[in-house]
Amino acid sequence: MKGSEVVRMVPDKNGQANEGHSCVKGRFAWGYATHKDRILKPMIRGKITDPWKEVSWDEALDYAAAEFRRIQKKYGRDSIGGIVSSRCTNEEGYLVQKLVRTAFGNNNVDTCARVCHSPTGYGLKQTLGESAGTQTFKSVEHSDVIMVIGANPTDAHPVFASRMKKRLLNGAKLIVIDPRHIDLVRSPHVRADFHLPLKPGTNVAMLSSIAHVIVTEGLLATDFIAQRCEDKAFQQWRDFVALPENSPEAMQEITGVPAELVRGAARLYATGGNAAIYYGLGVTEHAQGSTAVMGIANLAMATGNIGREGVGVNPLRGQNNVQGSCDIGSFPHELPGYRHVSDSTTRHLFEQAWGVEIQPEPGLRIPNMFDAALDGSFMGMYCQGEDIVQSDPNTQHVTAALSAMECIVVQDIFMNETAMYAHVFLPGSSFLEKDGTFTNAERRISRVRKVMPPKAVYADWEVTVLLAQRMGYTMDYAHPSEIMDEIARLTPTFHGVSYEKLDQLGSIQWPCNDEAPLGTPTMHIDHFVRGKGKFIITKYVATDEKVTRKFPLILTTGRILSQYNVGAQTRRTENVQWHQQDILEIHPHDAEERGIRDGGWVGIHSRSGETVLRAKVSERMQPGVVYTTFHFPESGANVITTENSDWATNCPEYKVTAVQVMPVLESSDWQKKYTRFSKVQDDLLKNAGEGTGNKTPDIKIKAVAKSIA
Amino acid sequence: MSIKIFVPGDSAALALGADALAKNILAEAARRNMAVELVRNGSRGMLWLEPLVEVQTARGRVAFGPVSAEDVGALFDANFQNGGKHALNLGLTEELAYLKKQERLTFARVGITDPLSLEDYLAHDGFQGLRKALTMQPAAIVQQVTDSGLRGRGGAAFPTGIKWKTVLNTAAAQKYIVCNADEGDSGTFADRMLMEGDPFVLIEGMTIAALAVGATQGYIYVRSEYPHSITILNEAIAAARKAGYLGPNILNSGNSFELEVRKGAGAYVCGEETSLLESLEGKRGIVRAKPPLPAIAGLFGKPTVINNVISLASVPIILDRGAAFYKDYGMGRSHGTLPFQLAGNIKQGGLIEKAFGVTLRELMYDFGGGSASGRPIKAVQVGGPLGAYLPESQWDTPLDYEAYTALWAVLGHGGIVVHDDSADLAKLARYAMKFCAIESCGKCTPCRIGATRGVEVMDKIIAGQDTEAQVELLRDLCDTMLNGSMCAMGGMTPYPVLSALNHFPRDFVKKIPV
Amino acid sequence: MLEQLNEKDFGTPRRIAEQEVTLEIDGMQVTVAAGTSIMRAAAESGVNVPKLCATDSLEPFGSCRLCLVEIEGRKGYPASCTTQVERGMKVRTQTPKLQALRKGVMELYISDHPLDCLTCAANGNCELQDMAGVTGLREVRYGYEGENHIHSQKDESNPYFTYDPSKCIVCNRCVRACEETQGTYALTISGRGFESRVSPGQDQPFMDSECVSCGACVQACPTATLQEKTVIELGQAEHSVVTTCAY
Amino acid sequence: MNLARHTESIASIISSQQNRPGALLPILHDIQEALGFIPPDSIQQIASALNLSRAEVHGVITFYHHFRTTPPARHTIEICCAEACQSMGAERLVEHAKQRLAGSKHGECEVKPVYCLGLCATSPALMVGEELHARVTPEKFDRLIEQMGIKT
Repeated sequence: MKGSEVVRMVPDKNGQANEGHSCVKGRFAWGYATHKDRILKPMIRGKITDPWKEVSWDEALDYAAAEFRRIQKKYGRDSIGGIVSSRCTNEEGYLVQKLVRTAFGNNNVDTCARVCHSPTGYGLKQTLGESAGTQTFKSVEHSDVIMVIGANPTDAHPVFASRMKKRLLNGAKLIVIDPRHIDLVRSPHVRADFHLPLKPGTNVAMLSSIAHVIVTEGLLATDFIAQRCEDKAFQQWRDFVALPENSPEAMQEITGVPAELVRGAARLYATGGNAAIYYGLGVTEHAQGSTAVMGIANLAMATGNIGREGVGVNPLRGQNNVQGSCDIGSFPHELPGYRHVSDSTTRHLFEQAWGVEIQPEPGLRIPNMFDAALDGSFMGMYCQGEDIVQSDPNTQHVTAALSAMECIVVQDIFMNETAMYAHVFLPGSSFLEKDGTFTNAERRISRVRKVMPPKAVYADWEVTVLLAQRMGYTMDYAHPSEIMDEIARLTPTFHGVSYEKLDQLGSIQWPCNDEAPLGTPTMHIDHFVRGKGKFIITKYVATDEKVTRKFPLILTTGRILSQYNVGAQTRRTENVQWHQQDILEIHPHDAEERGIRDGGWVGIHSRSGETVLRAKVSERMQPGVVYTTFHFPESGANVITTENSDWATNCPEYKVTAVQVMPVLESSDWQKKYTRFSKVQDDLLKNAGEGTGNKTPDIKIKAVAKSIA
Repeated sequence: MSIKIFVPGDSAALALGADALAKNILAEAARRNMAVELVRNGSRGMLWLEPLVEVQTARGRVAFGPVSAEDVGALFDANFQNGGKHALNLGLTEELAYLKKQERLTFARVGITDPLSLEDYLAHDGFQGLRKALTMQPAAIVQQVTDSGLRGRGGAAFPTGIKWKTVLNTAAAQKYIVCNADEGDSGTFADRMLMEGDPFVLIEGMTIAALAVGATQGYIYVRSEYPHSITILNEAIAAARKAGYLGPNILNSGNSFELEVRKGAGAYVCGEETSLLESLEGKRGIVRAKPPLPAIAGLFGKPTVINNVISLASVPIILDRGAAFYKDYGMGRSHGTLPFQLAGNIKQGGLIEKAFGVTLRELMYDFGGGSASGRPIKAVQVGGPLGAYLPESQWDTPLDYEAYTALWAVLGHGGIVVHDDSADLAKLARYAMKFCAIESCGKCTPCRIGATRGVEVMDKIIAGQDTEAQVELLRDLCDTMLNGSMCAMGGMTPYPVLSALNHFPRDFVKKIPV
Repeated sequence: MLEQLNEKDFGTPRRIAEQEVTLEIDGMQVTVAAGTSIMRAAAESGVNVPKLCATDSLEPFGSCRLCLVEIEGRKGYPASCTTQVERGMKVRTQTPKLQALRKGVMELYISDHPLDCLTCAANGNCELQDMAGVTGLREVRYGYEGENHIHSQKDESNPYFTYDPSKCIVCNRCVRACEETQGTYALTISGRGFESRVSPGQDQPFMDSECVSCGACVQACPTATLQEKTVIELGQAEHSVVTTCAY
Repeated sequence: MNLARHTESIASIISSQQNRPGALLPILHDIQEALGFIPPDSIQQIASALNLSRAEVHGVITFYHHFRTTPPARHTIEICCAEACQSMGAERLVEHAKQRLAGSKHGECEVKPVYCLGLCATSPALMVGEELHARVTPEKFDRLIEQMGIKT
């Protein structure tokens, strides 16, 4: 730092999660925090066709509170809700869900974890008893076999990918289960011992056939199972899995992967020593997302790969605080610590602490909010640090729903896609401007420390407090540490957590309480959180999203290293030099068949919609499968994703969309409409200044990003 | 009854027209419809006589040399095939003093046998050592080599037995035998002559090493500047494998040993053992830090015996005739023989295998016959480009590892380069630095930057610019290189430089008009 | 050296082993885990042996030859980074001979290095600068007209950092960081001897190589060769805060 | 030799060698023997076959003086410049060769130093391709040039 200006950002050698390593985003792409696009003044407008009007914080908050109360009076208590961001801090997420359950008086709060790892929460809770990964990142150093399924770590989790590569370089074996030929399959000094290029949407079939091999070839860790797992559930599971229909041979034409490859991988996983499974959104973002997660837990329990270093079931989370936002109760059906709202003892605990009555029924999930908005029963929303228009599937459906609502309050650091449909815009604060904590995929709570004063006067948690007051519910905290103290008081797995201890230890992995005063690096050591591990039958059910004559290809989506999630931050840094636009990757055979040139424009149609991207002919793909990323709004990647979703958690099925791809000469209708619409919104933003005629005041900050550009 | 004529196939002979000569002999014999059996033997090592043609007669083999293609007609006219009189007739080869006064143990067969004939090799005690080794325990083989007093003939002079013992005692699923045939030293060609003259003895030596330490794979790393050695080695390996002396089941003893030739690519530093291993692994020839020693973690991180061609080629005779026989030669702690290579400005240059103890003067005058130019010999560089220059006062020191170390000189690989009084030792000292700058692997600072600065300092000295300060700077630089470098490249470049400076100071002060 | 900003660098990675080894360094009894380097053992007991190519996030390399020490009963001057501790060793890290050798090495380094400390982006945070101070270098008798890399062309292709070969001391820390820390192998040393230089891809600009711009090499670089553009623009930082990445 | 044919012959060389331990140098040698040099744009092909990075292969090629990445002259004469040959006038031979070939067409014949061909008792020596020549006097050098058909 130099005063309150960032000079450079380097990874901390003592960082227990990264141990002195970073990737291009964290190391360099922090310029967005002082980018000129930052909106620094609250704004309001009556209708989304009116120009924005800059107002004072008081006026904006009063307007928002008044609108919410008006809507509740008109449409009922459940007509408004809130969305928690997985990029904001634990403390901020906690306050938003508290605001909804107290000031709003209902449980209509959800988080974007819905669209990424909600199946993990559900699946691991059912089988192991806790909705979180079982290991530390460091434990990969003790793995002898590493299985990566539905994840592309070198692009989406680069820092952990480097730690994994270090282990692979000195001897660990690698199994990659992914439709694409991702870097881990083969890149300098790294070569997967088994690559199972399955068809998208057939994870459960693959996992069942692996389990089949383990069961029928006598590779079960029988004494581990006898000691640690529920016997009846195991018997049922074992008999189900042993059925010939689950054999690799039977599953071959479903997954498209030769049986002996599957058998080889299964034997390696079962007998190769410490075996760890790492999985990502390629497992969860399916119609059978939760089933696949349970299938993974089954494999770990069946081979005893749980409860020590080097093993485990490890979800690779989509964003920096997805784990945290789930932990602090941002789901409509759960209070902090994964305790169901219907559990009256927990509910009374919170009612007593917060002094309000909490509804016993789960509130609306995000997809339900859209449906309710369209049938006129959900009219108001408070959306903090989230861009559901770009990140949620079936964009037209989302925008239609938002257009039907009467008061959307968006709190973010930039004017994002959702804000184009908003009536109140409250300037947000970046991680450099506030104190708080993030929790990563290994349940590690780490401190976020303020290095510069908030650019727009308030940190995000302060805005939520002020909004609550305006709605008649007082929350008074002098510092986020007090919010964490409240979480700790009310949540058993967080009892021992405090800022003071975090400063002492550097970071803590929950559960952290009297039994585990210093946190829990590895979980389920002697017993499972639910006592005995529970095997659950994972019957393969093909997704409804079928390839047809009209839509013969399958589209799957993912990430690229230089861009992050919806790209709000990274698109405003020099990272665009690596990745300027979302590209559609297609197999040479499929491209040739359709006369598609490398670099040419192609139209992608699905039953939900159509968009146009540049094509890249790539050997990484398998015939019949195309791939793209969703970092740029104008690509409209989510225009074509469908409303299919996981049966248990509504996590959207991003990974499987039947599409047709054809060379085109001009952008899609949606894109034309989108360009016009965003142009209009930009103009409405431009003359938002109260008579001052110019845009948000251009504060002379030595914007570092600017000096580079 | 056909006549057996020997025309060497050794590179030195080829470089002097041996192929054309052989063609002419066959053509002439056919014209005179004489049945002739032509053998392309190795070189006898008397290089001023190459191409040296020999003819098998009742009295023994008669030598003619140096023979050019044009002499063939006259030779046949002089009935040379029966040892007839001719200006080039040198009499019986075995009687030539140059050969007779040598103790040829390692080079016993070189020049005598057809390098690629297995029968010829077997007829001259070939593979006896291996057969004996097959009856012995690995530790016993190592003990024989240790007792023989054999030391590294590449230049380091490290006791071979101890190196093998370390590899034997280091457990590993895979071990390697690596032969260092990089032979980058100027003035040395013993490895080349042996590989081209008696490749089977090297193969036998490496196989015995494999038995001794439990290795199953061997590599011979030959410099790219020796194309003929590579060709001959590959043919010999194929022949040995076909006959069961190599491969999965050596002489159905259940032991397996595979051997492969690998080509260098123009890097003197790859003569250093760890740089050689990096090169074999397909990497830049960067010197590794030691420890770990290659004997414990060598090629691909596995225990590796890495020895010079001559060290390995001397093992068969040790196993065949016993350690005591070999140890009996030599003096002090330098046991056995060393194939000295007399080169440079010398009248009778060549390969002289002698027991340790012979002196430089004996080699240069009794064998070499003084300088080729006829001018007095001024300085002799012993042990390659990293060896010291010896003035006349040191020519009577016996050639023995410890004796030479005492002189701040080295025997190295046995290369002896003679310079007459026209040589300018300041320019040769500059060349030593230049050679180091060209061949430095660039890893460590004293050598990477030091060599280049050394050339610049020598240029100033030669140009007479404040010579005194520059000489003092040169000494400091040599001290930094000597003590700071990671390997002998930078570590020994000061030997030629300081020896030139100390023994021939006059060359460093005279002013030369620039 | 902005000590409080950069934590102490022990030179070689921490080793974990059951047995411990006790040795004597400069008269002090030191006990460390087996497999630890002499350099780290010394650093852990407060003795900072000069170093340039060693850093504790990377395996020891042993190329700069500044960290030579004397060990009783062992000839020559072994590098303390690549030599592991042994029971009963007696090590001297400072002797007149070692001082002379280190100064000799430093004199060579500075004979091929720009003399622009005061205007250099790494001013105040450069290990070469520190080592020149520690070794007591007072003159470079080779002069500066010899062969050098001082006019090498800068590579500013990466938006976030600059590669300036004129300041490179070929310590290989960047190449090793790209291999050991990141695992991309985008860098190598091309050429050999005096013109050895760091080469992304096939002697190309960083942006045309496989570099994923993780910045590990920039952080490992002891001089201003690989330097963040923000530091070039704004100068050295004056305080630091530990926070958590928001990606 | 156009690029397409290069790629084919390189592919066959690679497939015949790539499973040998430490296969990079053997592959580079074979490619240089087949094409006279190692085409820079074949480095990616070699790297991915051996699961190395382009940088690593480039680092190896630039380390060894034998390898070259540009097409060679029609003829290359390597004259030994080490001490033994120096003592018998190698420097004069190099000067003579340079003068003699000054008139030749560019790219016709390149003279390069080499450090030791192992012909140190029959100096000065040189090598043309794999053909060795010893005790090379200026006249012998001139005859060699004529035999090689080099017009000067």
